[in-house]
Amino acid sequence: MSTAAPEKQISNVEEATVRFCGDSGDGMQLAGTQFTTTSALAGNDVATFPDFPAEIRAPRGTKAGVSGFQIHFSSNEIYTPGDTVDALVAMNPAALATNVADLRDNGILLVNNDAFDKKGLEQAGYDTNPLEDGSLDKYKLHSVEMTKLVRLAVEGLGLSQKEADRCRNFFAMGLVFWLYDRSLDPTLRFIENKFGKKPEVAQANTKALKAGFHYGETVEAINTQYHVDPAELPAGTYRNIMGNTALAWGLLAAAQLSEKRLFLGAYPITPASDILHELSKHKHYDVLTFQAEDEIAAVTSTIGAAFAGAMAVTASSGPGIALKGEALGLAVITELPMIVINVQRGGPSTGLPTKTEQSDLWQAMYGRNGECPMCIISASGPADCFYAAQEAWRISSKYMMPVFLLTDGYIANGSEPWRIPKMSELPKIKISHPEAQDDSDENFKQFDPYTRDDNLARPWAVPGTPGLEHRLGGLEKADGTGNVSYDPENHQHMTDVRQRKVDLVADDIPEQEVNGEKTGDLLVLSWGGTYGSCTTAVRKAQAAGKKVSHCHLRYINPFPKELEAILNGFKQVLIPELNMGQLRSIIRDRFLVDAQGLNKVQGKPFSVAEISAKIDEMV
Amino acid sequence: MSTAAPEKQISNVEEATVRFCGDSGDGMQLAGTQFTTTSALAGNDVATFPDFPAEIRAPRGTKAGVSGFQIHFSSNEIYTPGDTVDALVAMNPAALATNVADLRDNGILLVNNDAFDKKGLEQAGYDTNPLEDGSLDKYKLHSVEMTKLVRLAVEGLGLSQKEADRCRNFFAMGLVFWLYDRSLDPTLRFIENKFGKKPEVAQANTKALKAGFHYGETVEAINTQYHVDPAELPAGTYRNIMGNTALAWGLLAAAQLSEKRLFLGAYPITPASDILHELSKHKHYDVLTFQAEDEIAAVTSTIGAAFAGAMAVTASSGPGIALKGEALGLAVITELPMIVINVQRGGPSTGLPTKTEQSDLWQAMYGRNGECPMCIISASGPADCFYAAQEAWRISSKYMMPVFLLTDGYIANGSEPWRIPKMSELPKIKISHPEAQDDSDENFKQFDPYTRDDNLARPWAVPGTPGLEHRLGGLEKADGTGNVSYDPENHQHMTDVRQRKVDLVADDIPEQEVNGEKTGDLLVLSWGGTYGSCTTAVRKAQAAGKKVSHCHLRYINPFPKELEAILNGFKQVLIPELNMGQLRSIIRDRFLVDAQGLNKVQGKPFSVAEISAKIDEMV
Amino acid sequence: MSIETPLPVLKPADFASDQDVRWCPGCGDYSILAQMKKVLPTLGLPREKIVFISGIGCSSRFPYYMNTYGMHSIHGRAPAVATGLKSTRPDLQVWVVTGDGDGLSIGGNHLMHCIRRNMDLNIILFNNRIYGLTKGQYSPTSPLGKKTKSTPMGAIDNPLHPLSIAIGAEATFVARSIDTNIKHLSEMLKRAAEHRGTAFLEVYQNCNVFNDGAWEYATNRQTKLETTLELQHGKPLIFGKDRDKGIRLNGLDPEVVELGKGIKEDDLLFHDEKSPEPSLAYLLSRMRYEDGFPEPIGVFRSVKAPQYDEMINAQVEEARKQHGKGNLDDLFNAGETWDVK
Amino acid sequence: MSIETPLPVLKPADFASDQDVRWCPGCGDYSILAQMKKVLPTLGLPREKIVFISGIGCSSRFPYYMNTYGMHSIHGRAPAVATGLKSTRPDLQVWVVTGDGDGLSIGGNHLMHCIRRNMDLNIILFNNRIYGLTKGQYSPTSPLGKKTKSTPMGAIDNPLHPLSIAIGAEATFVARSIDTNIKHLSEMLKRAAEHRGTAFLEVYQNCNVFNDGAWEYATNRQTKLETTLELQHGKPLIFGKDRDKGIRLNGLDPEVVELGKGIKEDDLLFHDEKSPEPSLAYLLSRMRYEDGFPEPIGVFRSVKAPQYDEMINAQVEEARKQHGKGNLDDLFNAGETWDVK
Ligand SMILES: Cc1ncc(C[n+]2csc(CCOP(=O)(O)OP(=O)(O)O)c2C)c(N)n1
Ligand SMILES: Cc1ncc(C[n+]2csc(CCOP(=O)(O)OP(=O)(O)O)c2C)c(N)n1
Ligand code: SF4
Ligand code: SF4
Ligand SMILES: [Mg+2]
Ligand SMILES: [Mg+2]
Repeated sequence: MSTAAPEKQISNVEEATVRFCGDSGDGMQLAGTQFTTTSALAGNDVATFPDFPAEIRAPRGTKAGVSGFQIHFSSNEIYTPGDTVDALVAMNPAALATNVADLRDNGILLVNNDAFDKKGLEQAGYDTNPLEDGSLDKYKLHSVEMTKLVRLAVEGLGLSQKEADRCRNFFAMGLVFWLYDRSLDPTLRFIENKFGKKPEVAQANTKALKAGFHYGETVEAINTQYHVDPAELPAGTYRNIMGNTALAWGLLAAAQLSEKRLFLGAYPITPASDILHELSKHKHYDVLTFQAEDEIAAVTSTIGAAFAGAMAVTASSGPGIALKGEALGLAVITELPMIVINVQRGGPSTGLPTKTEQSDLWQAMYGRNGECPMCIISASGPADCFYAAQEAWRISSKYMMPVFLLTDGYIANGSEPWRIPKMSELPKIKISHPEAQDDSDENFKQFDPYTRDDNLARPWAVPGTPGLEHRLGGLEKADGTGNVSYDPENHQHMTDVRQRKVDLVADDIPEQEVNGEKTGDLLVLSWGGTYGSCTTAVRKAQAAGKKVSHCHLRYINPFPKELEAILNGFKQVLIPELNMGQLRSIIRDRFLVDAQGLNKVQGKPFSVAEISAKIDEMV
Repeated sequence: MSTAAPEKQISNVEEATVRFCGDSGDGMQLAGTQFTTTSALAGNDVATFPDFPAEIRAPRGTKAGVSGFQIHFSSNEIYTPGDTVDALVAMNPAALATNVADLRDNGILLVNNDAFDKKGLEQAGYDTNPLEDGSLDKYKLHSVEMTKLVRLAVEGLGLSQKEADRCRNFFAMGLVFWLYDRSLDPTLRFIENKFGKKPEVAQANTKALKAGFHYGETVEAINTQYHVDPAELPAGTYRNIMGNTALAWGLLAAAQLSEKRLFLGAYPITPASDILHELSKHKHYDVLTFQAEDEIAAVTSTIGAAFAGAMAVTASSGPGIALKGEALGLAVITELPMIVINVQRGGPSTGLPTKTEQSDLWQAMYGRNGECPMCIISASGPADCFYAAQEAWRISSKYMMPVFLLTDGYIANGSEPWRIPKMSELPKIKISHPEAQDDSDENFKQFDPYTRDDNLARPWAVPGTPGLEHRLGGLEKADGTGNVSYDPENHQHMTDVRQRKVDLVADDIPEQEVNGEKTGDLLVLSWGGTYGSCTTAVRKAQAAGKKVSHCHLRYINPFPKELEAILNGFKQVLIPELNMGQLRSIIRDRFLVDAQGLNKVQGKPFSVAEISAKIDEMV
Repeated sequence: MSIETPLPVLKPADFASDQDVRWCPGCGDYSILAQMKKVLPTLGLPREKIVFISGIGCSSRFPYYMNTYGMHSIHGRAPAVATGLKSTRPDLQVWVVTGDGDGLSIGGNHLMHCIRRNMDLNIILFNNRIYGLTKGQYSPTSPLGKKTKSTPMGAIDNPLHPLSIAIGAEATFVARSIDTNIKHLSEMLKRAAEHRGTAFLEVYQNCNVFNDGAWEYATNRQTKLETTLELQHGKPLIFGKDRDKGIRLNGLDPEVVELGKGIKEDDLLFHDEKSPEPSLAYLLSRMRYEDGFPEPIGVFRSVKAPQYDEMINAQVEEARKQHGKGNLDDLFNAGETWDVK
Repeated sequence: MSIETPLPVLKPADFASDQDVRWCPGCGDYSILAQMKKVLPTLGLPREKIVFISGIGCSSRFPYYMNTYGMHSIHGRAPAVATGLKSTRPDLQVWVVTGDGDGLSIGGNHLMHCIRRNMDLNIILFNNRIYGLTKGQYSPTSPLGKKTKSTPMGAIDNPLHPLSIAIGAEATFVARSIDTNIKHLSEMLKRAAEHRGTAFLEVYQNCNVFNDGAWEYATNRQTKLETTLELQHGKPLIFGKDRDKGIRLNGLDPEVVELGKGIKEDDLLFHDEKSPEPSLAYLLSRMRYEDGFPEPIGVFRSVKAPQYDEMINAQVEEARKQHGKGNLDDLFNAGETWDVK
């Protein structure tokens, strides 16, 4: 291209946050993903936050139909998708209206002004056109005729106008790529792979992408490019990974590391369904995925598969987990190993199904009839899901008991760079089954399914094994023989044993880390998906000289042994949670510590600023 | 009768505890019930504890098939069925083997020695005959040839031997009636009512009953009768009542007091089924009982009936309640009034279905997805169920929210005297529904189902009312309009409102009573069916001069406002529960009080002695 | 204030709520909604007497769009919610809107029990052979081999056929229609509304986003007259563009025959929606496109039988006849009592 | 230690566990247990290859009494537990024992889905038309008007007919037998065991405590030959003490006719358990004593169809053919990656 491009500056910045938003038909998720991959390939640390409407396709142009994707990328380690946005792309008025509040003052605002017609403005609730009424003066507004420019760019390819308009997201990408000095190559490769079979579509997207890029080069109004250097990350090969994918892969890895078939019994539910989708693609790893008729069949088939000797997993979200409560009691009393995944979403009831929340902790801890303790672990971010899955299986198979694994919508759909491990480096998960015996042998001994090893685990005798025939069930069992028992002392004993099995895990997990000093004025205690914002906020506070430390829990039941001492080392304890204080109540009960809560249920993760503000208020 | 009866003494005692036990085919529940009625009619205060096997009919003569019924009767107020037994009737060796340990030293032991044959002894696991080997020397053993005596007594009535043997329980009753100086009249009336249509059976039972009585008069070995004077109870008309019956009647009363149809959606489950059975007998009180296909249909049909404007109730036990968790979320978010009854039994899973336990408190409190608070109240004994049911409906309908009502197997099947209230004395439950409007009227205003009154209750607009058409649902609702809302602030607001509605109840309940001084060394804090044993144990401790008080909670969520101050008035707090510390954990969390637990899960209520021992250990 | 409601003259628009309809543009659900709004005013019922209960799914958003009473309940449970409602208030007209996942997967049991109880409900099953709301997993009506998000190698579950299941539970009213066949659809909605007892109506509905064209064979102008057959009570089973084909029984097996060539209308199977035995309806429900049959649309079966909602209330009346309205004081004082002074 | 198991010669007693059987004396369950113990040794399978899965109910205590693998699971869920087990271990023979409440009330949906998937399970439904374990409430198979603890004025739910439901879900094997007809019962158990895919066997079982005599008409020596009809493949439907009555089709409706008097065997309906269309089986399942028909016992339907348990494993094999056993390192490294040094 040889248009005489005006000279432009490049400004080096440490980090930046970009958000694409538009109608859900506008391809914003794709734009976001491409920008993420490109930034990751450029060596930045990245964190993302996709946000889409509950409806499949809300009416075009409405606020309810707005879809967004935010990318935070940096030359340093980062832990969150960013609180405020440096550059916002808004494809229509509704997107502008619902997103502009997050753009920082003086931030870059790129809008498709072709969409700001009467109808569009009305649907967004604007009385006057914000592009013209001065209300956006505090931003660097670039109002671009994207629709027109794209139509021009693809002219001659024989596309209908509707098809042409579908390329607009590539124009927007191109422009943002230019703005942040990014290479087009990954996206060109992507277009090639994805649309190779429809050359006219591939060409159109390519043209739109480049048109956007050249628009940036050319137009004088935009005179600065920004550059974010590669981050210094631990050496290795990286990829970008979403939480649900990492979780599914972690399960695949755990199955292979324990030499087990993997059985997933699941019923679709947002935001857990992708675990089912992902695993169903990998059957050649000896994976069986069973889409059950409901969540009860999902969990009970999982119990059946566990009895059969498989690595058995069930995955759902809040309402589905509620339905599994009764059956989890059976899993607990039969002492069979299995993983129960809850990708939490906004409740109660159907609640806010596409939004994130951490409000199912109580349900995991207490939501079954009788004394029915379960081990609970949680993942702290997308990539961590890979390891959390393996840890869940290690514990479950070692102690012969079901284990809850909690993630949430934010983790599940968010993505971050993941240093790809080698399978050979991952610790094996050793599982043994009692051996067959010959009942005609004079040493034959009736098999007792409730004898116990040092971990109080009972033997995992698998149907099909000669001489180990036995019956399990939901009535109280006599320890040892496993026969039905109404004996009062035995019931007390078995109740105690089931609790002790969970408690024993505390001796078998890594020492609880504290980020910062072991004593101080304030401990921020967190779990699950709030890891990133808490980490960042605490680092800021530490940088400001405050005696604040951070302790992030992977293990919630049992708690790490060190936790009590850690809590006692601080004058105050703050527990930020995306619920109304669920971990807090458990901590208060267990340790009689007057922990304070920072709580919010608004379908959104914490911003760093929210946590920082609370820290500043407290110390 | 003119046999020369030897002279016998009558000894006045303050109270006594009798247990009938035998094979489940031996009619021990009937014997117990008759003895209870007779003692109640004699003016004693009584408390009972039936205990029967999980099997419908376990093999005859086995320990698994033993059925028992214990009656505690007294000339003072009593609160428990008694720790140890003064007189034990054992109809066979298995019954003796499983029950004799509860007989106090020097207690009276009446056995049917005809049942102590080789097979019977073997089934009970006796190597030698305990009636002969001296092992029962510490009791006053009366070994009676009951089978033979009964056969003789009914001779000539044309009964088969099997039929004759079925009268043995009446013989045993007769003997015990004599022993405790009781009138035969109520039982004779009972026989007349029950067997009137089969005169030979009526006659045979009458003969057996009298034979037993005369045996006592005649036989020299038994030389003392015991007499328990009437108790001084508040004036009124009394009857004996079982917990489940009282609960059902309380629901009937509440429906009438609020002028509502009563709808029960239920699925049979031990020990809750009797509520369904009882209510289904009283359809003429405008009662609809729906035996649903499962617990989920039971609770969701209840939600439908609540929407329809009925007094809607669902009742189940632990595993069934587990299945209702998801739907209860819908009840919470739609803010519809209904009562959810859990007659708790031993868990986890199927657990010990016929045994009592208090281990579903956590499930009631926390067992749903999302932030999903529910008001929880509990009944303290059989008769109290009557009032607890009305209180649950008062709260539920006033605040427009579902209310949990917890009882347990011990309360449900136990019985006690109940001072029968007059319906006209019971407080009315005022319910109002918004009025119809005419949509052609110029003042017509679109009905907003989530506007709120002073109690934060939304209007209960009932389908069929013109002009109030509206839609409810499980997605988050905008306050006011009730439209689906994904708005972050609204979700937070509604979450807070749902919690506040529960909290408001604390302003609307009687002041929490303390039994004893308001300060002291130890507070015993209890809830539900442990009321009786805690009351008795604390009174004993107080009588012994200890600074111990007792606080029994009816309201668990919210707690009474006074509770914090009460807890703070004592140096120590003890919470006895038939679980591993469920109320305790809530108390610790809420008040940061280092409450201690006395916990047991053995399918049995606490004995007074167990609680006394713990009190003595602590102060 | 109790308002007299003279039967109002209502228009379809009166049944539209103030909520934006949020289905994907082009979704078959729109058509069903439109027909429902057209049919309701013809039933002579005021709006307040009508209630829509649904579960969860795209289809289950339906109640929000109707200016009647309604509840968007939880996944699969609409028939049970409706059961409690209708039992308590038999004067209301209660509709259940459900999807193939909602009604046949998680909710299959409630549906079956509701049908066997013959609860007076109008159940409309929007069958798009896919999970729409959760973005495209296969459903119990998806065909064998169907590739979806959760079955990348193809579904291996033999599909359920909603009408066969309903007839297995001895439904008293069973019908089928198609979203695009609006005249037929509105007729079926009306027939369903008029039936007393459970009316079960399956509607072939296109999900143009996740399962576009699932019913193409039955909706395509070119083929639909060959691939569907409109049932008419008392009439022989004839179909085809030229109405030259029919269904004849060979023993118990239906077969497609061409009229003329020695075969007369009288040789064909005659439809009898009122047959006391459901065997004919069952047999019709088994006629499937993939087996070379035209798929029947219309009313398969419509018979009268006792309704649960009536009987549960009749028992109250009966009990009152026997015992009067009852007096709780009497109940409490019945049996053995004693006085303490 | 891996033990070679030469096919052992097993006796019924080898299948008895060491647990006391705790049903009420006289319960029909004993007979079914006894026949099961007789049949299993004839199947040529070692004990360890056999698993019994049950729900909750008197009948569901069954696994405790069998010296095989087993699980007494939770109410209604046995088919789902068995599905996970059988999918993972298709080499095992899996039996499901359930009751009319367990299998048709709370568990109806799992049963239906299990049947439509044609999971290779042998499902034995002990139908005593009552809830035994919970002491006598009516069940989904209790007749209308039945007075029980929960229906003192009589049941108002139209009963479900297990076989009609199973056929509605297009079951590949459907049979019925009676607890007291031990020869027939053991034959049916054997047929069920031999069937590949879901074998659904309903057994009329007497609960002598809470519903004594529910099947009296079908078990009474005096009447049973008139009230039941033993189905035999390829044979006409004949019954009666003197085998002088038969079933003839009148259109699609069965009717009872007397042989002789101008009616020959050839005029009767002939049984065809292998008919690809389930309509005959459905029609037979509708023949009910209360409607004046003898109730068929025997195999209603037995056809071959693909099984879910086989197909789910076949997809693993197929995927392996396409992709090999797979290498997770490759999976993790596929797509866009970058190196940090
Ligand atoms: C208990 C529970 N499980 C799962 C879901 C997720 N879910 C919502 S709708 C749906 C299926 C929708 O399919 P269908 O009923 O066919 O309706 P459609 O969207 O196709 O109209 C599922 C699985 C849920 N909301 N609740
Ligand atoms: C979730 C749950 N709900 C209810 C029960 C109580 N329950 C146990 S068995 C049973 C019904 C038994 O009837 P059926 O299946 O016919 O077996 P039967 O005892 O007659 O053999 C019920 C309602 C339970 N155990 N679990
Ligand atoms: S996803 Fe399918 S069914 Fe759902 S609204 Fe869109 S087109 Fe309709
Ligand atoms: S209650 Fe009935 S079904 Fe249960 S064991 Fe006794 S006789 Fe058998
Ligand atoms: Mg669908
Ligand atoms: Mg039964």
